[in-house]
Amino acid sequence: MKQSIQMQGNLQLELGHFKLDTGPFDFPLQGITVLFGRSGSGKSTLLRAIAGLDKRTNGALQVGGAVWQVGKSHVKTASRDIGFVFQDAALFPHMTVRENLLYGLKRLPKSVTPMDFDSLVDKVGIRDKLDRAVTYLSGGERQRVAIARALLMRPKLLCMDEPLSALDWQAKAEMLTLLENLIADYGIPVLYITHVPAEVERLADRVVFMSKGRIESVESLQEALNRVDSPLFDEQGAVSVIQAKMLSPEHGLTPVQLGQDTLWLSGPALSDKSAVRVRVLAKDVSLALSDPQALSIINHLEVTIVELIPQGSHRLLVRLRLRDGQNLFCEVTQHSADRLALKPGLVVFALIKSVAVTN
Amino acid sequence: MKQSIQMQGNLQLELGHFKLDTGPFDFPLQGITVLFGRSGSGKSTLLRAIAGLDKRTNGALQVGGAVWQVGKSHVKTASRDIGFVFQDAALFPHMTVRENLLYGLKRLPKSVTPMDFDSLVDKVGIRDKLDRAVTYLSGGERQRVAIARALLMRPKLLCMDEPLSALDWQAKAEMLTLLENLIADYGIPVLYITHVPAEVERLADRVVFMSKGRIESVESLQEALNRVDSPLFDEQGAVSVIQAKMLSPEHGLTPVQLGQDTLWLSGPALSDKSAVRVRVLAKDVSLALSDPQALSIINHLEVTIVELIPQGSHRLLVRLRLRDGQNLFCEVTQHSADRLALKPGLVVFALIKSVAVTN
Amino acid sequence: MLELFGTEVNLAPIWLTLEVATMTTLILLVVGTPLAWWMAQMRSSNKVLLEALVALPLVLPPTVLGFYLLIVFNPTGPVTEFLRWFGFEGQLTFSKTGLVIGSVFYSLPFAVQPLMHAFEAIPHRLLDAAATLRASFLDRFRTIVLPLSRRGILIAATLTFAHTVGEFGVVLMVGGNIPGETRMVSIDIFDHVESMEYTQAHLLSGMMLVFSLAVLMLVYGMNRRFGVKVG
Amino acid sequence: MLELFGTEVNLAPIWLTLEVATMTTLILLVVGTPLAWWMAQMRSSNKVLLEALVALPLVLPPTVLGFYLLIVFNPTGPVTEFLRWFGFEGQLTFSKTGLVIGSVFYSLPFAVQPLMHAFEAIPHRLLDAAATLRASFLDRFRTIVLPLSRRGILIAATLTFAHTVGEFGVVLMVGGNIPGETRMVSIDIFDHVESMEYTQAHLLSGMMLVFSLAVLMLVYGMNRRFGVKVG
Amino acid sequence: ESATIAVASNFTKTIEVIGQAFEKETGHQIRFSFGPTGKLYAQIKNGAPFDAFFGADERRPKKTIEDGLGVKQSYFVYAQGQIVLYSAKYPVDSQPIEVLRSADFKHLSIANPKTAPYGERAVAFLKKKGLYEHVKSRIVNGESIAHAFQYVATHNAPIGFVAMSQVVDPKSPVYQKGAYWVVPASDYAPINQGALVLKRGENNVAVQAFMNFMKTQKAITIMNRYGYKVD
Ligand SMILES: Nc1ncnc2c1ncn2[C@@H]1O[C@H](COP(=O)(O)OP(=O)(O)OP(=O)(O)O)[C@@H](O)[C@H]1O
Ligand SMILES: Nc1ncnc2c1ncn2[C@@H]1O[C@H](COP(=O)(O)OP(=O)(O)OP(=O)(O)O)[C@@H](O)[C@H]1O
Ligand SMILES: [Mg+2]
Ligand SMILES: [Mg+2]
Repeated sequence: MKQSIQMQGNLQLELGHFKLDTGPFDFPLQGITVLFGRSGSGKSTLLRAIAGLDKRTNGALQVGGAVWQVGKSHVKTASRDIGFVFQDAALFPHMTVRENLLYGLKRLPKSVTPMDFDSLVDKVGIRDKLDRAVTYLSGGERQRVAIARALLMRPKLLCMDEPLSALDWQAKAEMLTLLENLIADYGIPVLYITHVPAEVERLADRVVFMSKGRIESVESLQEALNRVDSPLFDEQGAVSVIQAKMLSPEHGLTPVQLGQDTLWLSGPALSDKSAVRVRVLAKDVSLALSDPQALSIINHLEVTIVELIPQGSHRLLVRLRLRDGQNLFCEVTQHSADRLALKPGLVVFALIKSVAVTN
Repeated sequence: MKQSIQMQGNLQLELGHFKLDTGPFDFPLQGITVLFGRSGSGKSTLLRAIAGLDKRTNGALQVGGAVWQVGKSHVKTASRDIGFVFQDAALFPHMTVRENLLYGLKRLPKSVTPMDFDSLVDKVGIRDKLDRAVTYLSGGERQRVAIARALLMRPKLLCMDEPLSALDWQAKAEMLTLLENLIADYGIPVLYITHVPAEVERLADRVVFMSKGRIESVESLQEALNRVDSPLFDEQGAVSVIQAKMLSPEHGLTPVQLGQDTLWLSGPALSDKSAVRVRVLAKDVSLALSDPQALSIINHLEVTIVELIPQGSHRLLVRLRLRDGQNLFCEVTQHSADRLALKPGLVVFALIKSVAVTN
Repeated sequence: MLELFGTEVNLAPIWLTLEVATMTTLILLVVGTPLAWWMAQMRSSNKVLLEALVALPLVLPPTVLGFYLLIVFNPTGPVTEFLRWFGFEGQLTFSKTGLVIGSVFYSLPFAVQPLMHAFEAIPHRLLDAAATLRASFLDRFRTIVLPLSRRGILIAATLTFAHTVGEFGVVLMVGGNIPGETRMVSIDIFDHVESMEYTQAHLLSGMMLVFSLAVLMLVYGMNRRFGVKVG
Repeated sequence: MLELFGTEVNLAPIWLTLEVATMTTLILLVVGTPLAWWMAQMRSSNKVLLEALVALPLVLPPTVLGFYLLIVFNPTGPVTEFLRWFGFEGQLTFSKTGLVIGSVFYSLPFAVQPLMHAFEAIPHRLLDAAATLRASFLDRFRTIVLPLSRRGILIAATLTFAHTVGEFGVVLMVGGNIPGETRMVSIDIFDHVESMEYTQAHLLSGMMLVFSLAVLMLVYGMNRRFGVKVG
Repeated sequence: ESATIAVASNFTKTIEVIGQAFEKETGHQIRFSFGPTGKLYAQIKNGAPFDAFFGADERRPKKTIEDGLGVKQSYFVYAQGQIVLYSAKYPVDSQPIEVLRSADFKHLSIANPKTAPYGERAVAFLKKKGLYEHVKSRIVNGESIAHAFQYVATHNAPIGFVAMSQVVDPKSPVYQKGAYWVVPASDYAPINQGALVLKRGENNVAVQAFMNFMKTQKAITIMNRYGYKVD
């Protein structure tokens, strides 16, 4: 990974009735920073302001020590050394895939070494489409081209505005894996807009929460998920993301290590990294007072109950502490909690059916 | 519910390189019939042909005894007595919401009694938007207007082409509930296109599977879901949909009755019907050899193993029979199956965390 | 007659010009609309031929076009004979009718081009939606196509109107410059220039310019204010 | 000279016409493009004024417009004086330069209107994307805007070309009808009609029509074939 | 009674004055339609509603007799045009031939010799004096004598052959400005302007009265005042 760079500033931009006014911000750009917020909260507007795509922007912006904006004066987009992937790919319709890819490369100053064209094209999986007209590409293919086009320039910062939202679930799953691998391989910091919590949990190192044109807070993913009222929780309810170390597969399962415990993940490991991120839905976790036998559930983890949080309509969110200290949420009904007499401090077993690795 | 009407015919339509050729079909239109198939399989083309929106259509079509198409000659769309809801709502941009709603009503022959404007507007929840320009409506609001506009005409058949696909998950969830209630209230048969399995499982009475311009088969939802290779299963894996009878709530949970067994559903019952449809993911079901105690999982159902179906990467799909004869899938790892010595005929306990009602 | 800056200005040609321009505009909107719709729907290569044919009146010098119209509309010619069959009694040339017919031919491309583009831009889904709401073809055309083509219709109307006001060659040839009947402003200005009455010529030109600028701004302004975005 | 159907046809005016029309078209594309782009980006009410001003040349009869150009371009007038400052030595009237300048004025709206509409239709995202790929403004304009505006540019070019070919009043007025220098086909046809040489007039008109039809069809055909859908 | 009379453009001013006198004296109503002679001829041939025809030469009025459209015995020469050499810059009144031979003018304006008799006679004069080859390359052709005059009046051509009527009219922009030289009648064939009654006006008393009025001393005085000779 490259040395982390800092993004700091305070941007204003008025668009008709909408007013972006971030307030001062200052956060590192290492890894993936997700901009998260409801529709209309100003995510796209902020990202465009950061990229210098809106001339009406006002305020201050500094990235990695370079000044991009002071008041009304600003560095041109073309000189900011950023890549940008738009929601709808924004491929040039009058060019082939190859011409789209080479568009930026031809304009790169001599001093910058571009990415290796062939290896990137292979990684992104568009070699056989190079001489096609872009009009006939599928949504997923279009995004691959857009991502490759941006990455080829070896930008200092990659901005992505909902790059996956137009794709169906199969294409989305493929693209997420591709994105992760690319970002890990090339170590380019990313500013990523999404309003899909699953994407945040899978990709984010850091979340910038936006609301009504303001930056509400910048939190690490862990901080963001430890809040029981996290904006990241959707109709699936609370989620825990657990950091673990990958071990070698056994019985067709992939064990990962959490301190002295082992968690068994189903399916092959998609990533070859040793540090992985496991996403567990609170409603997929059950509790047992003693370690039950003759059960198809593989994962029985010894945990301590930290607190019981009423959730309305007779449901409780139970915050558990794993033996290595990490946080795990479990959702139970009030009825079960009463029946099992759950209370803080009690040591119980968390039952998790084998789960899929997320990162 | 109204008397069921039959849709029968055999339609052809050539569009550039694509050729729709359904083959003969004949199925009842009662309830909701979903057209399901991969992108490009011709769902929209078929629905447009049924609605008479493409003049190049050829073949035969009869609906409820009325002939709509014979060879090249056809009844005009305006006289087919259908409603149509498009993916993007297709509201008239130069009219207010009210004008959009009244557009069809004004053209209704005297012999047809329209739906009651006020009560429909209230049900759909757009009363306070009536005099707005449609340009500023959100996606969900647009679809509400489109649905109301179609329903007001009291059509004999309602066609919907991916009416929810442009919405985010909150809007989608609201709209599904609304749709269900409307369809139940008014008893209008619906032809519904989607490629989201969850929508099919929740709404469909019947599924028309399409592939490469052909109708592959027409199956009831149960038939479609009993196939282990059902095209309806997505990245979440196999799904069971169980018919049950709703009982009165207790402990904040909603019990439903399956023969002699009771299944506890979390959350309040959204629908006031007594016959409900419960959707259970195979991966949410665990097995125990004996009825385990001191466990937060509430539902322990006695089931018989019918068959074990290998799924690749060391996973098994277990087909279980509930005591009332209904089908339930459970996904376990090969490792667990070996450990518990699962085999057909064995009576075991299916553990299901309390689940949400689907219909 | 109007006295302006001490010069007498005959207003009759102005009224005639406005009348002819208005009639031409109306006729071209009525005739051009179905033609443009038909062309907008066409996919075959005939469309290319038709597009070229419509643009053709531009290529001939107006006087020459007028000359040919004169020959075709000759009172003993086949076209007039044909119309007599239907009870037509007058003469096509040297009358207001002639002026209007000539201008209609000459301004055809200015009406059809913008209309066609406007029609091509209308999302077909909206027409489908209207059909499912029991609207017949003409009904859809009136309630969906026309309101959504407003910008194109306005452009067609202004270009046609302006072009007819400034038209000279065709109307001079087909109309015959008969005072009170076919003498339009453009010819009047020309006559003033010819007979060295420059003051009158300047005055008339100035009036036409100011008036036209006002009309055009009004139309473009309305267009912008009430413009409907179709997306 | 060409002998056709036993009649002698002088080809010089045809070549001159094609030359002037080509130059006018090129100049209008060059001048009209930035103007149209600027107007397409405008949001203020000035846009309305500008749109109306651009349409104004249509309103004056070409001969009258020509008359005013005569006054403005006269060799002792301010425009010529101004140009002399920059080393211009000739005379604007009675020269090809004058013909071209006159035609440029007269055909301005036909070039600017379609260009403006084409520019307005270009998705801004594509320009943003190009900017993030380090393309400067002119670079983006050349590599994105122009190729995607092909249809509009073609329409602008054909309308301008056709209009200049058929132009009569302005070139007659400003050009001086000097054989081999400023006698264009339109004037030539007119002269034939005036002196009752109808055969030559028909022949020339026919040639212009056929030739123009061919050119227009070629252009519209290409446009259709290579048309790029932007969505 | 009333009548419509087609009149060659160059005679516009004169005949309007005569017409006013005529109407006052007889109570008949006359409407004049002005245009280039060739165009008027084409219109008459194609059914224009003209009762009489006043041409700028003899050729085309006589042609209407050949075509069976004119009344042969009504034909007469109503006036003779006179050519003058005019210049605002050169002393043409004192040394016309020297100026033509040696002055450094860039353009010499004449009416188009092909369509306008004034131009034809001017060329004939130049040929007779052996000057034609010398000035040929500097000639600019006005489409009509009025047009040729506009070139000199706007200073685009510093010298030109124009009609006497254009310099002696007190309302002329060059009245008592510059210098002119009346080309001696002996140096060119007379510019006979012919008029006749058309078949259509054969029984129109107003036409008869007007034709007679044209031959009265009153009319002749007016014509003389505007620079026309009447034998
Ligand atoms: N060019 C513009 N002119 C006027 N208002 C604008 C413009 N662009 C955006 N807005 C408004 O600014 C607000 C913020 O828009 P923005 O696109 O930044 O939101 P977002 O957070 O990206 O939303 P989404 O998740 O829907 O993409 C919205 O209310 C939008 O209507
Ligand atoms: N007007 C048309 N001309 C040519 N081809 C067309 C036309 N409309 C659709 N097609 C083609 O017909 C095929 C079927 O399209 P259709 O829209 O019916 O598929 P679908 O099943 O509705 O797909 P999706 O789920 O993506 O909406 C596609 O390959 C499409 O490209
Ligand atoms: Mg956005
Ligand atoms: Mg579809």
